[in-house]
Amino acid sequence: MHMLVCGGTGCRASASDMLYESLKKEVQDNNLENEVQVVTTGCFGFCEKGPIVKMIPDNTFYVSVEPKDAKELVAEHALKGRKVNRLLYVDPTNKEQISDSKHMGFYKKQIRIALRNCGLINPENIEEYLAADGYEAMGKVLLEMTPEEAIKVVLDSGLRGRGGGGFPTGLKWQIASKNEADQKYVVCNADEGDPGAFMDRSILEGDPHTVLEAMVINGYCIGATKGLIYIRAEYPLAIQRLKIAIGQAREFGLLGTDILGSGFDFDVEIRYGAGAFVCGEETALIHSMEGERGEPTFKPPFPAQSGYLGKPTNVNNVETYANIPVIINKGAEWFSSIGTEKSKGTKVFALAGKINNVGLIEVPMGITLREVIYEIGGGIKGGKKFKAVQTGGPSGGCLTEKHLDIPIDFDNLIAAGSMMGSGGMIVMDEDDCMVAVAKFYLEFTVEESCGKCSPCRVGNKRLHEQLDLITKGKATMEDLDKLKNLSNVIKDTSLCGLGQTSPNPVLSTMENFYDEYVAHVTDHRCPSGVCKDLIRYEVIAENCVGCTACARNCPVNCISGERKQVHLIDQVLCIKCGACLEKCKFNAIAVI
Amino acid sequence: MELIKLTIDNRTVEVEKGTTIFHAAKKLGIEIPTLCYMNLKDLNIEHKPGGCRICVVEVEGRRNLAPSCATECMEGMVVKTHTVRVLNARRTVLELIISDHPFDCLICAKSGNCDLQSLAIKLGVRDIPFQGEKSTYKPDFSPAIIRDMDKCIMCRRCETMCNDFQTVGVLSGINRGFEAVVAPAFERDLDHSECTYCGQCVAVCPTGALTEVDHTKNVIAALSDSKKTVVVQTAPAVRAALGEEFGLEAGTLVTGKMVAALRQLGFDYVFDTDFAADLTIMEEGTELLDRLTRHLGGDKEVKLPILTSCCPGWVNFFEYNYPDMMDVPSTARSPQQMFGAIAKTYFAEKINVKREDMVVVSIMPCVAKKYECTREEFATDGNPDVDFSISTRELAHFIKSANINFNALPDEDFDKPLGESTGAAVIFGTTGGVIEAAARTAYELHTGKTLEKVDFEALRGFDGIRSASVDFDGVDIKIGIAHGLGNARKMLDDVKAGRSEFHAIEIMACPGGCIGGGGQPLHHGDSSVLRARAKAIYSEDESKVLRKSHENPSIIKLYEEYLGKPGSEKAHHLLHTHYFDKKSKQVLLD
Amino acid sequence: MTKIKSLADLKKMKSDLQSQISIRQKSENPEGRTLIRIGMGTSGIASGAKQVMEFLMDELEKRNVDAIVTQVGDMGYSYADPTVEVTVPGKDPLVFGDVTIKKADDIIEKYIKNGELLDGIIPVNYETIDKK
Amino acid sequence: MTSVKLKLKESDVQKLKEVAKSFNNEAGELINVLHKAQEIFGYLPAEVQEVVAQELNVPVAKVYGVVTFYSFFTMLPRGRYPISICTGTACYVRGAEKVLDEFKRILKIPVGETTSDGKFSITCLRCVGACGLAPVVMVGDKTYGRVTTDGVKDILKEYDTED
Repeated sequence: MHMLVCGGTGCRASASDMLYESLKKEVQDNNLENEVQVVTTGCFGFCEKGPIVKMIPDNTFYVSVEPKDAKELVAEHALKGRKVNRLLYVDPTNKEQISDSKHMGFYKKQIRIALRNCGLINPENIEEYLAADGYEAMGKVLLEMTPEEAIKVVLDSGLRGRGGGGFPTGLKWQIASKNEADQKYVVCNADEGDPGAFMDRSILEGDPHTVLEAMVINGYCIGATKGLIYIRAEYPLAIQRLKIAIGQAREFGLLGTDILGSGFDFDVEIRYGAGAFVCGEETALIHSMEGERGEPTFKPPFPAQSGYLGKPTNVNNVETYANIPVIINKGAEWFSSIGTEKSKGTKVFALAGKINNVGLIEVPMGITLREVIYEIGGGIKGGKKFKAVQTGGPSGGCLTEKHLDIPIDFDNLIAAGSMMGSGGMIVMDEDDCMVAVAKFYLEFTVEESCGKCSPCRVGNKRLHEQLDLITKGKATMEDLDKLKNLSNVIKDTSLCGLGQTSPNPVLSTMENFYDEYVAHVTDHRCPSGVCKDLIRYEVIAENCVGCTACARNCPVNCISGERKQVHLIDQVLCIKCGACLEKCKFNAIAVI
Repeated sequence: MELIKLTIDNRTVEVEKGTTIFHAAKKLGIEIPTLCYMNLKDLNIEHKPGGCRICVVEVEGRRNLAPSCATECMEGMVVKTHTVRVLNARRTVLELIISDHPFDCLICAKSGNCDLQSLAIKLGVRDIPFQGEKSTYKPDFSPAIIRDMDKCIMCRRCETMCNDFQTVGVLSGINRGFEAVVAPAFERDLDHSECTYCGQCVAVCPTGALTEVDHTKNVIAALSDSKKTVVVQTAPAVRAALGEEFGLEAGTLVTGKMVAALRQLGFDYVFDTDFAADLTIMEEGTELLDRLTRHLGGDKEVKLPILTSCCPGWVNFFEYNYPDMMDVPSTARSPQQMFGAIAKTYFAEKINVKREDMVVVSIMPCVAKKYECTREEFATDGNPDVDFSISTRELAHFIKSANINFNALPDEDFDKPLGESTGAAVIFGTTGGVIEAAARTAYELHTGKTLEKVDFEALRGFDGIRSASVDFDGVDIKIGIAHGLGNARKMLDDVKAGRSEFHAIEIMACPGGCIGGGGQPLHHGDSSVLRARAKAIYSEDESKVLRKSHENPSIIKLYEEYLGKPGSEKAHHLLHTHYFDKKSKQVLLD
Repeated sequence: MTKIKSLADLKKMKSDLQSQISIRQKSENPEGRTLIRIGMGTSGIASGAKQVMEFLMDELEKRNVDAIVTQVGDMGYSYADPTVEVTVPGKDPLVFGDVTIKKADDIIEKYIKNGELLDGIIPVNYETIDKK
Repeated sequence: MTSVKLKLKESDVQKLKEVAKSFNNEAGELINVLHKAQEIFGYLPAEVQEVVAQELNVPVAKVYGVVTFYSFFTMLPRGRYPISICTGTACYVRGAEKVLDEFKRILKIPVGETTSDGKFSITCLRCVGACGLAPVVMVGDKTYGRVTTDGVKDILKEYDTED
């Protein structure tokens, strides 16, 4: 029996490493070392209920497991074969306990290609990766295929870049392969900066070798012998596992000189990002790797012509790479049979926000939002009403009720006014104000703009200021028109992808929720009750029992009232923190 | 060369492959506006960050507008430069830039000469639809340059000049997003940085963010003080550029009008820095010959090459970057300082004016000169040899403010004796001139023969680094020339590494030498004006009867009456200097 | 340290290592595989269920039989322990009682491989353990 | 500039010089060296940047330009217990802003600063990838999930006795 303990960042944050130690100890104490193997794996994706422990082979899926549960798990499940019911996942819709992952809605519709090894193998053990067909694709390419043949497989598979742009990967490789140079570079973009997307990190944490393997293949295809992984310094666990993986791969001769006797040399180095979203843009990323400010430069020249240190460079994102070995092993035809006409394969999404099953999911292109939200995601949290899904992060837009049934792929999302982006998918409910959401994204863009070009540097600042005025009820209808024109000009004139997409959250919320904008402007009202300047908290006299909970929790002591008497909020002092509303058990506080 | 055909605004144009839309349009006479693009062709500097986004145009088939300065032409491309979409975008972007810019044009030093202002006029901007936060920074007043970064539009031209061309590396883009600006390390003031005050940042700044310290007020105060005798000296490069400020074509010599204007402004004596340039040749040439003779005689201790020391930006650069080589440059002071020293001693005695009652003003193509005259070693009991240095631009303003119709002025001559000069002195104003002047004198002094052909064509030109051999009657003297501090650095690194075979090297901090100085009329990115100025300088040289410094009668007289001979103790005291290790000083200052 | 020097090396290494995780991969796709469950209640363990399970796991691996072995709690047939439940794809589950090593061997060779019925099948009216 | 020049520990400077050397004193390694420097000194004061500039032979203005570009680099010493509030989107929609406000209110410092006793500092970071636990707060290496405004006091209390 194998006990797989999730060792992803999310679960680790809830002490899964301690849980692992406790389980190991229990297994030892019960002399079960020969029967039961406790293994740390990468992320299972079901981050909502971490830490996760999965029992193999029966697929029992335990959620929210604490270190203190280890004893019971070993005594009951391992020793006696009895499931520990209280740790089983409960379906939020019908409140039934679900015994194994095969029956969980969260996993039913998923197809795991990029995440195939996450939650399956121990990422710190190359042997487990090798056992899971690891480096077989690399061997096949290096020894049995020409670069052209390998590129053709990638081209035919229809794989498109998963980092946001959606550029055909095979084509990118082909261009880079055709540029002659004494030295070329292969770069893995692991500078995932989209707030709310963490698939790249999960892959690196759960299956680092797959990225290395794909980079070797990429290097062979374009004629590069050096690979660089540009990774966020904020991802310590991913860095650590990557370092272990590189060390093991070198030790096994899978990186280095004359790999598998093919005569091909390739090695990989790690470069650290330092917290700049714009470095996800490939020219900015390259400047950053060269020790410069991560400011993008105009393309052309493209990195494939002149990239790192002026040499032809191919940049791909982590998730893109994670698909490569499978495509080589199973063939272009197999891969292209999944997905829609122009978007092949699967896409990993980070499902988050007001949804029951927060987590990382991998679904075939062409799945509908409805399936993702209601079947995989288990519906909206707390039974609230669905309002919108934000995809593509700060570059994307909002999808609404009317978009629920369109098949998700690169082109459909753009047509719907959003974009795939790196795969963040934030679900919002009736309590979210769309103007405030747009403002949130603009705040992000303003902070992350590099400042090189005027429309992005000044324009986004002005957009944010305008949105701020709207949320304060200080804007006019004329301002809304200006907002739209400014948004369009920023898109039209900015230097790089950041500025070219940063107004999307504004444009798409204006398109889909214009009423909300108008309500803020003309009625000075925030329909969702979010914008502090436009709301006030009041006590509903008939519901107030005078329990004093609100008054005791008010941080500025602006609520007065005797015990068992109706309380009163002093609107002048109130800072609208909402503490009273949270504390009131009698529905006696209302947002007006 | 492969040719490409494209259509711009419905007109067909054929250009070389690699040409940008911006230049292709120019070929058709379509001037696409820009704020950040800068092409100093003669200096091989093309700055195209594609940052301002003013020059965007519509290219058929492209999703976004394309920056014409950075987009290369392609066969069959269809470009539109003034569609509604383009005009709306251009105006909106300009409005955005202005929305983060002070509205104090009336009192801005760059008013009337500001690219941003011109563009706002051109596009007829009347209101700014987006009011919001404006960037504010602490103004930085150094002895020579004022940084008012509230007016910075992030064109980054200064950064390119300071880093790529000058390799001084004082300015860098800092912060990001709305807070991004160009600044010295830790946003310290320039006088706490390794700034050489070469002023090339000022020369290329499109707005009032970088300007020179204005001393005109002090000069007016001195002129109106009846107790003061005010003496003015004008640098050679000024006369070749001043006319541009009055609408004259670049390269128009205005020496006589300038002298007349200075007299009208009330200067008591209008002298010429050229006089001091001849004096410099006497001192520096003697030093060169001395070192050379010793070297040829087998003296292993003697330091060669000798480096010229007339350029204060270069001296600063040297003091910060090569403190271990301080015995290499000539000890001769710059012409400005030699002039000041002689004016306040020899000449003051002659006209019987006390040192403290004399004010020496210099008109310089330079902003570093402002700093140079404040150096402590160039003062006696706290009284500086040169009191104020004003730039060509400041002089032009001064003349305009005095209601002088410059172009209608008659030509007048400099006063004597400190106004007399030779052709050798005039060419100090352009790259290669100092060393050519030195060669003319050194040749005759060394060989004892008369130099038949005074024009050393091999030393002239605009290449950043040049070298030539001069035949001193059988002895090959190897001469190196660099202008621009980046080129100087290359040359100095060779000297330091022992790879240099030069006997003498001339270095000027600014592109083209003083004619391209930081205090000259703004070239607005048109580097051809530098060539025109150089040509004017050489033509003045040619028109002179005397073209060798040692033939200047006033100089001969000065030595006879006062200094003795070149390199004498008195000459050393008044005309030579020493250098400081500013690298270590910098650390102490922090 | 084991340097992998050729594709053949790599393939051999993989086949050597595959068993490490095959159980996990197989569990991803349970429908196509034979499921074997061993009653490991107290009485099961007392009567040698553990040895039977180890034997089954080792031998299935060696004989290249695609099957998943799991332990379950008491099956409720303590009179016949050790008990082993075998579900061959497409067939109803069968429970074998009093399984010895020898019998386990027969289960693999005769029942799983060749579909022959064996003695000692506990007659049931029948429910799998989960449904109880 | 009247600020007193910071005296760096000689052994730390030596360590930094060795780091630079291990990167062949190459200018292109600036960011890697800065990461190491921040590990050694905890932050990147001007004096440290000057050493880095000298060792890699790049202008100190450029070093400063790079340091101020990347949010990971800090020129201010962080608190003994650096508090990082995730303001990724998932945390935002689950109330990270209110949590942040509560930290600011209680500690009386804005984001990016350190309390006068040097104990706590507040920074924001974008998505630690623990979206299931949103909103997430980190204090040093310790992660707190599903933090409410009420929980803020309790988190801070944990560090009461540790002085």
